[in-house]
Order: sequence, then C-alpha cells, then structure tokens
Amino acid sequence: MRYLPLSNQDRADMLTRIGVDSIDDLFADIPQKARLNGLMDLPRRASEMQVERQLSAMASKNVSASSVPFFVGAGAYKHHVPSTVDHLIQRSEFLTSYTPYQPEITQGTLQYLFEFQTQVARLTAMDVANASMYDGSTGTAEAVLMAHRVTKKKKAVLSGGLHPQYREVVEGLSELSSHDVVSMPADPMGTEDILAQIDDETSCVVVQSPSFYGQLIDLKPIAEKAHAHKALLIAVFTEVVSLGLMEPAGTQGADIVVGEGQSIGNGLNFGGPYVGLFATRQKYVRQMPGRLCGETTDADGKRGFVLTLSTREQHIRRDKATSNICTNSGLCSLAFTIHLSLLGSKGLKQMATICHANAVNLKKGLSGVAGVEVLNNAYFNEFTVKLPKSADAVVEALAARGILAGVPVSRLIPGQADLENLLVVACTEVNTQEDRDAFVAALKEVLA
Amino acid sequence: MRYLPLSNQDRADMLTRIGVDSIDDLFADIPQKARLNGLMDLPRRASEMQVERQLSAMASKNVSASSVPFFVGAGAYKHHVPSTVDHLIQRSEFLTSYTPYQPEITQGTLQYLFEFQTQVARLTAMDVANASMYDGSTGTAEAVLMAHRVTKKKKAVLSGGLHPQYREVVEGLSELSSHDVVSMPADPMGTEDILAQIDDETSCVVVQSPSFYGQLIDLKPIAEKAHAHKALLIAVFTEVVSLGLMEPAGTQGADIVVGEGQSIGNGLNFGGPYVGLFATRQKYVRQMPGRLCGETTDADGKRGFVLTLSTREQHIRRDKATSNICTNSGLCSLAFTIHLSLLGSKGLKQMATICHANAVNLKKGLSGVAGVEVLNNAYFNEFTVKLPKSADAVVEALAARGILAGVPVSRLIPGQADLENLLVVACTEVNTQEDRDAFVAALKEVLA
Amino acid sequence: MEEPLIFEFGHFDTTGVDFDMPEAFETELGGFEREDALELPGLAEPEAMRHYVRLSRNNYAIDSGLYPLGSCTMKHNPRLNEKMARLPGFGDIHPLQPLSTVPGAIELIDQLAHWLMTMTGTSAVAMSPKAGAHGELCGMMAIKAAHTAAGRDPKIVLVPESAHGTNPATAALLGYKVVNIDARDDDGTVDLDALKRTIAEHEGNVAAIMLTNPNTCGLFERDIVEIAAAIHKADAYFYCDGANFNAIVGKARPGDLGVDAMHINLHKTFSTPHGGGGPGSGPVILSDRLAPFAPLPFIRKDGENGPVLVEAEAQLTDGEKPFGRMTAFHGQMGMYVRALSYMMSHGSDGLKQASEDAVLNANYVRVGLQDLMSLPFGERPCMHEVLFDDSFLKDTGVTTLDFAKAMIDEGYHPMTMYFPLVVHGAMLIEPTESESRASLDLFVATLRDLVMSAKDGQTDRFSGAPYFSPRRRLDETKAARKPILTWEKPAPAQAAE
Amino acid sequence: MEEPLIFEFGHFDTTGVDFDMPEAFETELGGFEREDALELPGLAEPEAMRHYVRLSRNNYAIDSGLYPLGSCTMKHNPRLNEKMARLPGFGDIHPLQPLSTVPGAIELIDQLAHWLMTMTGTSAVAMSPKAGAHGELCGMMAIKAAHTAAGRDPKIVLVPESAHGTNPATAALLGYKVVNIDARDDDGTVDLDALKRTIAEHEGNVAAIMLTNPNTCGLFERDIVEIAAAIHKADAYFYCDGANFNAIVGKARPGDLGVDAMHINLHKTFSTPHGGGGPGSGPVILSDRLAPFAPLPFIRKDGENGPVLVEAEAQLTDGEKPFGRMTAFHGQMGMYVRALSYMMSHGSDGLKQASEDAVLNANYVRVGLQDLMSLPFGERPCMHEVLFDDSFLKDTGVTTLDFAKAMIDEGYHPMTMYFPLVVHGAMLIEPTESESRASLDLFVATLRDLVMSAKDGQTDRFSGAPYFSPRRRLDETKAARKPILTWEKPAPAQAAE
Repeated sequence: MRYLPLSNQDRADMLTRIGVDSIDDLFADIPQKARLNGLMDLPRRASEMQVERQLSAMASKNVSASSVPFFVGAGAYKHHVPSTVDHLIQRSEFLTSYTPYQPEITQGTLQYLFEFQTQVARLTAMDVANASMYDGSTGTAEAVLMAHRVTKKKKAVLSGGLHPQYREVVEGLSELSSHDVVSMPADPMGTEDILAQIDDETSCVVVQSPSFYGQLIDLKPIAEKAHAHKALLIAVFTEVVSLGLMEPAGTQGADIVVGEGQSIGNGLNFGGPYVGLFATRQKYVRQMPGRLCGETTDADGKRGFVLTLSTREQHIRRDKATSNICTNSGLCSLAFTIHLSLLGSKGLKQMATICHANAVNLKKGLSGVAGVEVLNNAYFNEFTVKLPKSADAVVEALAARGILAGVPVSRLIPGQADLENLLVVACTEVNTQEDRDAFVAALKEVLA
Repeated sequence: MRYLPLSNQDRADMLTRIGVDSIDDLFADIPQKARLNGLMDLPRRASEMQVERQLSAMASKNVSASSVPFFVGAGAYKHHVPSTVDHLIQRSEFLTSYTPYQPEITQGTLQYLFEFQTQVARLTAMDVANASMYDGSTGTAEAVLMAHRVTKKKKAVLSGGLHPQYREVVEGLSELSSHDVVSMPADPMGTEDILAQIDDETSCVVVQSPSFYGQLIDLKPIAEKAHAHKALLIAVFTEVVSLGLMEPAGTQGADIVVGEGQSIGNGLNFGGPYVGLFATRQKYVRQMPGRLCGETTDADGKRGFVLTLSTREQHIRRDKATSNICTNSGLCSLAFTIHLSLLGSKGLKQMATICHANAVNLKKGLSGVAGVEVLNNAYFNEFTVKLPKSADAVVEALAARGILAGVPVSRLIPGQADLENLLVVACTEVNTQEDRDAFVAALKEVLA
Repeated sequence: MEEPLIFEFGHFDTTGVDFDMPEAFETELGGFEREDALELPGLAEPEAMRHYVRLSRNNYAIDSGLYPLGSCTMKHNPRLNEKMARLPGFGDIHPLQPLSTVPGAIELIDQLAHWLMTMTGTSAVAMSPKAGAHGELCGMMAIKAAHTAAGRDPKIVLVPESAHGTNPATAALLGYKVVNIDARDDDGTVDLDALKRTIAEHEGNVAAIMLTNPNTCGLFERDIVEIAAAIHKADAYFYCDGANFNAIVGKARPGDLGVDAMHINLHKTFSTPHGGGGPGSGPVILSDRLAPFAPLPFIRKDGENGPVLVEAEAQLTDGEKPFGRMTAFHGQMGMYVRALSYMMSHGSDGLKQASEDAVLNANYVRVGLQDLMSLPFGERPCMHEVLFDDSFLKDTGVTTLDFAKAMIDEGYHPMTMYFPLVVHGAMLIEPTESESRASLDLFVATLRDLVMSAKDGQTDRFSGAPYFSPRRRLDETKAARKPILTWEKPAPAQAAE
Repeated sequence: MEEPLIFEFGHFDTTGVDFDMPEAFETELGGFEREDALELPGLAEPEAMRHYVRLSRNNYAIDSGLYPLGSCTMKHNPRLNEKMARLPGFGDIHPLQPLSTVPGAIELIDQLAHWLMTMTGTSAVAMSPKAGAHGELCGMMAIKAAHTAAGRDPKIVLVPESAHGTNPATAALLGYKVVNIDARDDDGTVDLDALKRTIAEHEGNVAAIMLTNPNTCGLFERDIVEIAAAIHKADAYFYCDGANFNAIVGKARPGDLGVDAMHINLHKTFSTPHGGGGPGSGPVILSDRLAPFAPLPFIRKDGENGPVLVEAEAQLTDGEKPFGRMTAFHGQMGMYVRALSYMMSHGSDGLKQASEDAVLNANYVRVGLQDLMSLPFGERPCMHEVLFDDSFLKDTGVTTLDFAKAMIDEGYHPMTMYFPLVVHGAMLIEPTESESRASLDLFVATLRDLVMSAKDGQTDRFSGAPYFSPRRRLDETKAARKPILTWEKPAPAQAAE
C-alpha cells in the first residue's frame, strides 16, 4: 500500500524485536468476541488512478458555480480567489503542521494568526478578535453563550433577519443547555420591531446586517436599547466583503461581532470548511471562546508569538472552560489572511464596489420583469425578490436553463405561505453583464 | 498592477534619489527615432479572473487525453502521474530557484540531480548520465554531435525505425553543420539491413528500440558491426517505461543511450516541456553535452554536490564547448526523479507489464477486425496497424466518435503511398478494457 | 533576516489584486457607507508570496519530520486527497444551489457515511459536526434529547480523569455535572467495580459515560463490553471519544462494543490535514437508540429514489426527531472528500494494515526506550501510542518540558507532554503508521542519546533548549499577563524610519 | 539531520505506487525481457514526500528572497500561470492527436506569436526552440540557410567579448569562425569604427554579428541602428541575443533597430519559472529576410480559415523554405501558456511599466552603492542591471568570490560574478521589477555593510564564508578531478549497518 512504509520483512523483524508472535498479540485487550476476523465489508485498496476516476465521476454530476451564470448566496458566496492563495496554503509547512502548541517551531502559523486577528479586529472595528471559529453559524452560537457568561443572564433575542440556519443552531443548543431564545418572525424588509423585545432579562440581541434577505439594518438604536438593559448586541454578517464598503458593527455599538469569512480566500465547498470570524471588546477578552494568539518575547529577547489565555480553554480548564472548542479553522483563516493581505483596504473596497454595482445593475434588470418586485431599498450585494409564483419552481426552471438564480426562502423556511414566492439573489464580482442579462431574459421566459 | 510592488510615490522618490527628472532619462541611450511613444498595440492589463476566463475558453476547445479512450503515442505517452509529483515540483524552493551555480544554497537541486543521474544510468545500464537534455529529439542530435567528436568522423547512419521528427532534427542540424547523414527508409517491421550501411567513414549508427513503429530491435549485432568500424552505437527510445521490462541498450553494446523521459513524471503538454535522458560510457564523459552534477565535500568535510566538468560547457569554454546547451530540463527531471523514486524498479516493472498487457489485449482486438493487420511481432506497448484505407481518414472518423486512436504515419511522413494506411497505436496503464473495446467496436463501424 | 508583520510593510494604499472597475453608478447603500478609514495593507503579489513562504519556513510539519504527538495522530496527508477536494464538482458548488444540480455531492456524503457506518458497525451517522469537539457536543446533545424524549432528566455525566479536556467541557456546556470515575492503579483503565459503585451512588441520575477507547494512556479498555452493559443497565448512554479510533479500524467495531455515540476525527483517523489547527471534521456515529435524534441535515435512504437530503423540520417523517442543527449547511464537505479518498485508497485491507502498523510502530518505539525511560504501567503492549512518565528524569534536574524542548534541537517535534493527567509528567508518543522502520530507529536512537545526556547531568542541553529553532523558548507568562492580541501602530517616537 | 540519497533508504524491493495487475497473459516481447536486476528504490509516499520537502529546504528561491543574478532575470513567477498551464485542455493534450481536436492549442500558439511579433516589431517568429541557446542555434541556422540559398558561404561570425558563452558556442557549432569585436574602453559598448574595420578586413566573409542588447554590462548599445546598417551593408545578418529584452519591452522594438533574428527567453522576460535549471523556451523572431527559412513546424495565416499548422515539407507552399526542424513536436507548449498568461496579465501598459520599474530598481541600487563599490564605466545610468568591478576590493584580501559567498550569510543569493568577461572581477546585479523599495533598501544596506567590513580588514567574514548555509564552501576542484556522477553501493566493509 503506497502510504505504508513498512515491508512485510520489517513487520516480521519488528514483531520479533517486540517479543510477540503475531500482530494480534498486540490487540489482545480487545475482547475476543468483539474482534473482527477477516476484512470489513468494504472495497479493497484502490490505485490513485481508480480513486481519481471514481471521485471525478461523482464530481462531474454536479454543476459547478464557475460553469454557469451564478447568483446563489444566502450565507456563502462565489468570489474569485487569487491563485497565490491556494498555492500558499498547500505549502507543506502550513498544510501538515499541527496546532502551534510548540511555539518555537511554529512561528509561521502563529505570526499569521496574529496578522489574522489584527485584520479581523480592524475590519469589524473591534478591539480584539480570536484565531477563528468553525464558521459563522457556530460562531454565532458561541457568541450567545459568551453573552450569557458576560451578562449572567440567559435570554437571547434573535432578529428575523438572521440566517434561518444560524437561528436553528442557536435554538438547538439553547434548548439543550436550558437557555431561552426569542426568535422573531422572518423579516425580509427589515421592518421588525426588535426593540420591543429587549428587556432586563435579555442577555443579548442577535442582529444580522446585511440581513439574510439582503437588507441593511441600522444597529445603533438596537445597541442603545440593549445597553440600557445591560444586554449585549451581537452583530452578525455572512458576507464579509460588505465590510470593505459598509460601516462596521464596531462603530455602531456592537459588543460582539461574528460572521462568516468564507468569501475571502475560501471556496464554496458545498458549505464547508469555512472560517468563522469573532471579535469583541477588550474588556470581554477573557470570556471569549476559541484560540488566541499573543505577542511575547523569546529567551533572546526577540519578538515572537504564542497561543495565549489558554486558561480559558478546555484542555486546561476542562469543565470550567469558556467553550468546548478545540480546533479552529486554521488553514481557512490562512487563506483568508493571505487573500486579504493582497487585497488591502483598497482592493477590498474595489471588490465590494463591484459586488454592489453588479447587484444594483441586476436589481434594475429584475425589476423590469413583469410581476417581479424587489423588496429591499438598502442592500449590499444581495436582495430579495418577490416572484409571482413559487420561487422553488422558478429556480428549478432556471436551473434547467443553465442558470443558478438564487435561494428560495422556502428552502430554509418551508411551509410558510408568505415566504413561498421569495427568492434571495446575490451578485459578486464574478458576474458579468452577460450573466445578468441571461438571468433576466430567462426569468422573463419562465414567468411568461 | 498586481505584480509590481512600486507605488507611484516610490517611483517619484526613487527618480529623485537617482537624480534624473523622468524615467525616460534612464532610457536615453535608445535612439530617439526608435523609441516607442505610447503603448504597444496590444490589450491592456487584465485581472486574474479575465485571464483565467480567456485562457480557459481556449483550453476548453481541445479534447484532453483523460476525457476519451486514448491510444496516441508515437513519442509522447499518456501515463498516470501520482499527485505527489506535481505537488512537490511546485514547491517554491524547486520551482523558483535558478541553476545551482551557488552550490552552498542549492543542495536541494543538486542532490536530486545526482539521484536523477544515478537513476538514468541504472535504467539504461550505462556508466554515467547527465542532468537532462531538452527532450529526446534534441538529445539525439547532441548524441550524434558527440559521436562525431569522439570518433573524429562525421557520418551518421539513421535507422528507418527512428522517430521521423527525431530524424529531421538530426538531418537539419547536420546539413547546416556540414556533417553527413544516411537516413534509411521507413521501416515499420524492423527488417531493414542497416549493417550494410556501416563502413569506416561511419561515426555512429542511430537505432531506436522500440522503434517508432513499435518494433523491438536487436541491438547487439549492430553494436558489433559499429564497433568493428570504430563507430558508436547510439540507442534511442521514446517510451522510457519500456526499460522497466525490456533489456536496456547498455547491456546490448550501445555507446550512447538517449531518449525521451516524458512518460515518467511529466504530462503530455502538447509536446513540451519534456525531458531528454542521456547516458554514456565512463570513458566518454568529458565529451558529453549538458550539465553534470558530481559529489564532493564542503569545508567541514560534509558530503555535498556541485555542477562539475563545466569546462566542457559554453559559459566557460565558449566556442570550444561540447555543446551550446545552457538550460537543462530541470523541473521536468525533478518530476521524473520523484515519480521514479516512488515507482522503484518494482513499480516500474508493474507499470510496464500493464502497458504491455494492454497492448497485447488491444492487438488481439484489432487483429479481429476485418481488413486490419498488425505489422509487429515483438513490441512493448505500441505497434503499427495496417488499415484497409487511409489511416488519417480513419483517425478523423474515430475522433468524431470520441476515440483518439493513434497517429497516422502519414502525419509525420506525408506523401508516401506505402505508409498511407499505417496507424501507430499505443497503450498504457490508463487504458481500460472498456476503452479498448470501444476502440475495436468503433473501428469496425468506421471500416464497415 | 526577520520577517516583519504585514502591517509593517506600510502598503496601506496599494493593492495586490487587479479589478476592472465599473462605470459610475448610483449606490443603494442607504447611507451605511463606511466612514472611518479602514487600514489594511495590500501587498503586491511577489511581496505576499515571499512573506508567507518565509513564514512557513519557521514551521515544523509532518512533511518535514516525524511528529510524535500522542493522541493527535500526525500522519501522512496524501496529496491525491487535496487534488480530489479541489475538483470543481466538489470545491466549487454552493450548499444551497438546487439539489437537482448536486446529486454527486449527496452521493459522496452518502458513500462516506456508508464507510463510516460499516467500519463502526452502526446504522446511523450525523455527518455535520465541524470538528471532534463539535462531534462530542452533537453526540451529547443527541443523548440529552433522547433522555428528554423519554421523560427523563438525569444530571450527571461520568468522565475519567484520563479524558481529553473537551469531554468535561462538552458535558458542562449542556449543564451536566461531571463526575470522575476512578482508574485502576496498575494500568489507568476504568475500574469496572468502581464504575458500578459510582453508578449505584447516583442511581437514576447518570446520563452518560464519556470514555476514550483506546484510552489516552494508549491502552484498550479491556472491560469495555461490561462497562457498556453497566451503563445501559442504568438507562444511560455510552459516549465514546473516537480520537483514538485509528488504532482499531478493521480490528474491532465500536458498535459491537456497546457504544451509543462516537465522533470520528476525520483529520486523525482519515488523515485530512491538520492545517496548523484545523479545519477538522467530526461525524458522529449513533446507535439505533440515538439515531432518531440525529440533527439536521441528514440523508434519508429512500429505497428506489436513492439518498434524499433532509434539511428542514417540515420534511420530517415518522420517527425522525432531530434535536436541531449543529451548523449551517451540510458540514465539512471538503474534508469528506479527502477522507473518502483516503478510505478508498486504503480499502478494507489497507485500513486494517494501517491500524496494525500504527500499533506495531508504537510498540517498536516502546521496546526501544523502555529500559531507559519509565513506563507507568509496566512493560505491557500498548496500542497506537506509548505513554511514558517522567520518573526517569528524577534527580536529573531536567523537567519534562526541558526534555521536550531539547528534542527540537535534534530536529524533532516534541511528543505530547503533561497529558494525560493520570500520570506524572506524561510523555505520550504516537509515531503513526506513516513512519518507516529506519525513521523509528533514528528517533529511538536520538531519544536514547537525550536520556543518557540527562542522566549524565548535561542540564544545559535541556534547560536552555531549544537553541537552534527559529525562536528560543518563548515567554508564555508574559504573553498572558497583559495580552497583546493585535498589532498597533507604534507611537511616532518608536517608529522605524 | 542530513538527508540521505534515495539509494540509501534501501527500499529496492518495494514500491510507492499501487497498480492493479492484469491477469496472466502471454507476452509478445520477442525475447527482449530485461534479465539483469534493475535496482531502483521505491519509496513509500510519505517517505518520498519528506525526502523532497527536506531537500527543497536546502534551496534558495525567488519566493524566499531577492535573487540579484544579473542577466538571469529572477523575478516573480505568478501562480496564475502555473494554474493555466495545468488546465487539461493545455496540459493533457498530445502533440500528435488530430488537429481537429486541438484548435485551442493552435490558437494559443498563434496568440503568443502575435504578442511576440507586436512587441518586437517583426512579422515572423519561430516558436519551437526549447531554450535560449536553442533559439540562438535556430536563428543562426536560419541565417546560414539564407546565405546558402543566396549562393553565399561566409565563414565568420562577429561576437563581442562581453557576449554570453552561448553565442560563440552556437556559432562554432555551425562551423563558423568566431571573430571578436572590440569594445569601447569607456563603456564596454561596441566600437562602431572598430566594427567597420573588422568587417572591411573580412570583406565578403562575414555571415553575421551576434550582439546582446542591452548588453551584458547593462548598457543599451547606443549605435545599434548604425551597427545594423553596417552589418546589412556587408550582406550579413544581425543576430541579437534577447536575454536582456526585459529591459526594453514597450520602450523600443528590435525590429525597428535593424535586428534580423532574436531569441526571447520566455523564462527571463516573461517569467516562466527557472525551475532550478529549466525548462526554458526560446522563440526566435525573424526579419522578413529570414522569415522564409523558419523551421518546421510553423503556423501559416490562412485568411478566413484562420491559423494552419504546417508540420511537414509536403505541406509547403511557395516561398516557404524551412531549414529543417529544431525539435520533435511543437516546442514548449507549457511555457507558452505561462508566458501568454503573464503577458495578458500585464498588458501593453503593465509590460512597459515592468521594464521601467526594472530599470528604475537597477539604477536605485546603483546610486545606493556607487560611492562604495566601483562602477567600471563611471556613474552613468544603466538599464535593468548594474555592473560593478572588483577594484573596490583591491588590497582588502577579499576576492569577488569571497564577497559573493559572504552575501549568503546575510540571507542573499550572490549576484552574477566574473561575468561579463570585459571587466575584472565583474559583479552584475539585476534586482528586477519584482522588488519593492524596502527590499532594495535592505539589500543596499547589507551590501554597504559588507563592503565596509571588507575595507575594514574583517577578512574572516569573507574567506570562510558561507558559514550559515546548508553547506559550507564546496570543493569544486575535487569534484572535477575524479568525477563521481552516480551513487555506487559502498563496499560491504564501509556499508552502514
């Protein structure tokens, strides 16, 4: 087997050296009746060529985003990632290194994490950021738990503009941890009265902007009301590129900012792995979940970096830890930080501007189709369209025409008649005028 | 521009520091009338995304070897290369390093070249090998020039089984260097009487085995006759995988063995870059062209490697050099040596055995098609088929059916009626039984 | 040459990415434009390339040396898997594009699930957890949901002291009280009698046991079937931490041992790259009793229609009672592809061989060192990792930490230290099946030399180590005392020219 | 830890590649099976991975530092180009599959040719040469063929002493006698009057001049138009060595300067990776007079039918008189893709900017060092590279070689040394446009420190250098005296256990 360096001769010699007769002597602690005799009922080993063929055959059944006009967003976005990024993250020294618990020989990882934390803090206009979470949705759940720890209260209020699957993640964990959740109804236009839900029991308010439906939300009044009740504002985003152009939650009073970083540096990957961004105020740093990288010096006085404040973490603190999290999203955060170090604020703003311009352009096109209404007045690169019939059926009809048109709200919130015809449509810099024109033309056909 | 780190501010500051008013002051030596004013008549800079789109559009017009049943050989072969190989050759330290003229900081390159030379010498059963040539065809021309230097004669005799384009390379250079060439007529079945062409004027005899047509040639009598006339035998191969299973030219008396190494480690690349293998006897080493890597020690007595015998080379020896060659095929030789270090003799033999087995199997299938005759009785993975009509037309008809069936001899030697119906067909380990069955079935259709 | 931070390059007004800017247009941002200056450097591509290449060269990696981290399983990461994960049909598909356009993706997840269930002898698996600890959370949530569904509300989870920190942290996260189980003195495994006593003591109030098997001392819990029986008898569930599953793949199936839930670290057992700290992936296999509570999304086998993805409550049929959702979307697809590629490459024969070689290699290291280093539980065979304690360093003046740091100077990453907590100065070595005999011989010889050196009183070699690494020993206390977590522009006086 | 040779791993009976062996079959090898044992080690994949990763870490690379090799043009290699070259439609197509199945390949070659011709102001280009020296050979063969076609047989090629070694080697290969042309003392450029005298001296017998421009002293031959005129007047051809074309792309076109043939090193000017010594690619642009003699294969523009590939003599039409063929197949397709990707990325504006930045950077280094190091031709502007001689080291006891090796200890690859031959102890520095100002500042400061140190008598820093590289100075004389070019199994007595 190509991955196993021991030869049969090696194995025999080594068993002799160990002083046992057979390999099974080393497995003697496994109860006899539970031992597998013979092989598992699975295919035998396959050559590289065979594996490639079988997996390629599977992959080729899927329609890749780059191969069609593509407007699917709703929490994951198709952007162009410079080839340098994927090249660099495949460097052996990044790809096949472990968590940097031995800082003397992992300064490469540690220094980029420190750069990453700084980038995320600046993007969100917060004081500190951690070294990443699994993704935006789990990061949101962790933010809620953190707010409970900080406020010593246990009721979270979730906006109706929060990504429905993010909401489900928070709800599920809260229910099983005996915390309370108030979830507002779906709010496509950003008109809900969330302020009314905030009271002294409230630990935190969770608001997404741009919302799941694309609507931009004014966070300042929510922050004010929350703070008045000693609750925290948790601001969520799913499209990090928006921060190149939009006012960050940090300057609007958010206490924790959490979001999905996939758009920068990372591919779609059918939903994962992604990279959760997590930032907060300095005063809450010891209540943060996840790994933190900090600056220090070595025995020669040289600057260096280490994982720090690990007394918050499970491997030290066990059942008193701030989170059970162990892994971060290391390699995805590396991709993020490389891509962003190329973009800089200048490039990020340009990229964001193109995304917005394309959305504005598409909105015009779609608004011109009979029976179609765009629900959002302030948006970044994504908005919600009300169709004259089931969005799901329209999306399927467009897919059959080779256009992936967006996400029907009913895919995530099925069974609600008022949402049945809503379609969330996203634009990024990869969309061309031809793509948009093709979408508009095809939609006309489908609705005709 | 993403590749240029200077900002406009940098440029202005640097001009000041240099003490000139404008960048054009630095180009003052260019005659005024020859200076380009304005931009060249070419497109302006393009983003990565744009370049990717345009080049991908071009690439997608081509039918790739992996996408169809594929039997095209005749000097370049479709093999499966382990993914490790392409990963490793893209390591920055290999990809973006220069020729190892500073050995203290290029031991990586030098050590693999030493390993490569040893592998090639062992494969060919010769004493020494160089650090690679551009490809098999130019290596053959260099071998002929080397033979002229060694023998101080100037007539080369080329077998009719030599790859026609290799022959053209030798002929063209010989003609313009005032050397003599005797080229035998095309020899599909290996029946030519090349011994009769060898006389005291002969500097070298160039014989390919397996021949261009796939026929295996007995080199021993040719070596004997050549040596009797103080001529050298230059043995050529285009399918290096054959050496895993076949008797090497070194044990058959060849003086120089030269061939194409593409099959191991390297892709098809529409013909280049490839990697020429070049090996000879110890006594001729100072007449070899190309780079050589040798073992030595450093100031601390540690083993190390350097480029050596460079007094043969153009950068030292100028018009007295053994060749004008400067570059070798560094990265391709790295790919070769990595792939071969994975294969080992065991894997290479297995790979060769599959290639041969597939060819035997295909020969049976094709022999069963009415009007089709296989011309070769001893072959490795390639043989020549005589069709009842023009091979070119048959290949086009099969291509239209999604099968790339081989190379019509007339593609390389047009205008010869006796070759018009000959098709050179190759098998490798990538061909499946289904591929071969599809070929046979489609050929029946086309010939029906 | 020291590599600066990207912020020290100073390129705050440039970019290393080219864009084709659109013509002027009217924005519809509703007045939410960013007003403060965002200061992020934009490096030209050659600068960025060099920066990250240079940084990387300060890292240790499996690809550059043996990585004997016990319990972490640092083994070879085949590049075939990287290539497969990057096929556009896997890497460039959106989690919410129409299901009709991603049948191959569903097929891949279903295939991987099939391999996992077959290997573990179970009939359900929750695929979506993002990492091992997330898998633990998933498994424990399923257990809590099952208790709730049965109208029970037990408050206690039993966790042995040798457990990974994630185990008690996970239990605590769900509001459980963690109660220790005593280990046998002679080998650190669970004392079955003590366990039964503890269960009896908390009768009716035990929700689950969380047990790693093989345990973190590198030993197989030989009473595992009886432990499972005792737990089940108490109406509790057996959560198995699958971090060490790589020792027994093809040799025994957790389902046959009585396990109710076990996460599988795809990055440990099936070699998806650790990537300097993730991403991981932690599917959880579930017993029939827990299967109904598996979270959304899951794949339902639908006879002739093939696998169907169930994403929302509205799609549920009878008996499906998901406790919720662990994450947005479908989990770590990129890791699934790599893991399946790894499994297919090995096959049933190769996977078994890999387990055997991993155990063989660990024992080979054990016998190579046991006369010089101290085995806390005697010279008995271990599984895929061998545990030493620091008694051999007694009176040498060399600490476990010093010893580990001195390994760095010899070209090795240290082993896992001070874990598990059940022995003093633990040193846990897992060579994995990726190492050749020659590699192990060199490693053993190097450690023997270090031990001799320590016993010989050459304390300088240890106390000041490492000497030859990109950094000397780093001051972790200083880092924690007043944490510096982001780069700040130095005050003008301190600024470099 | 020293990395052994693969032959020292000892795995002569294993393989790191899995195959599915066929069933037994009857071979048709005609008795030519290999009988001797072929002894090649087959490493398991993790061993091979680690071996080559470790080897690579002993290499210097552009990606890890400034690479100031004059005349070699070590600049950034964009990874976009690598990605494009690996598209299956380029990387996985066979040179002899039906032309109807590769129209995109022909289109790419045609496009690249169009860019090259437009940049150089010419109307023909021979694409197939495999490298720069091969391009020279191609150009000189075309020249010889043209002379022959005109019934002439001149015997002399004029080559200045500053030329690359490939120039005289190429001329000699074709049987030409190489005659030197004198350079001006004050700047090393061709002395026009001397040239005219030399031509007159060999009247009727001069085949060509081979001239590098900008020349290897980093200067533009300011009389180039007159040189070309003098050569043409003598019925000879002007071969230009295009190694330094990168200095003037977008600033001047060789065709406008009177060049008849010039190879273009795609790896220098258009940044295809050097790869530790190749592969290169050396297309040759040709003047109208030489165009008919371009070798096979070439692309014929066929009006409405688009580009047509001409591969064989039988396909020729009137006026096409190829002198033969430089190589099998179509040349370095993989390099074509990379070069075109590079050109498209830069565009007409970016290419011009790159030339300007390259020249700017070289002059910035010049002014940073000219007070301490010695410029052989005074403080005049240079093109893309700056030439120093070793007079500044006089009486220091430090040689040019020592100085260069000391740079290694400072983290830099040395500059080109002892070339060109026209100045004593030449040191030729080409920073390229890929370097930032900060990078150049650090480089200049480092060299200044070294110079001061040399002048200060700190000879140890130089004579023993390098001290901190993977190897100390290597004994090249020993290597050449009795060359060891392959690994031999050590005799049993010496063999390691």
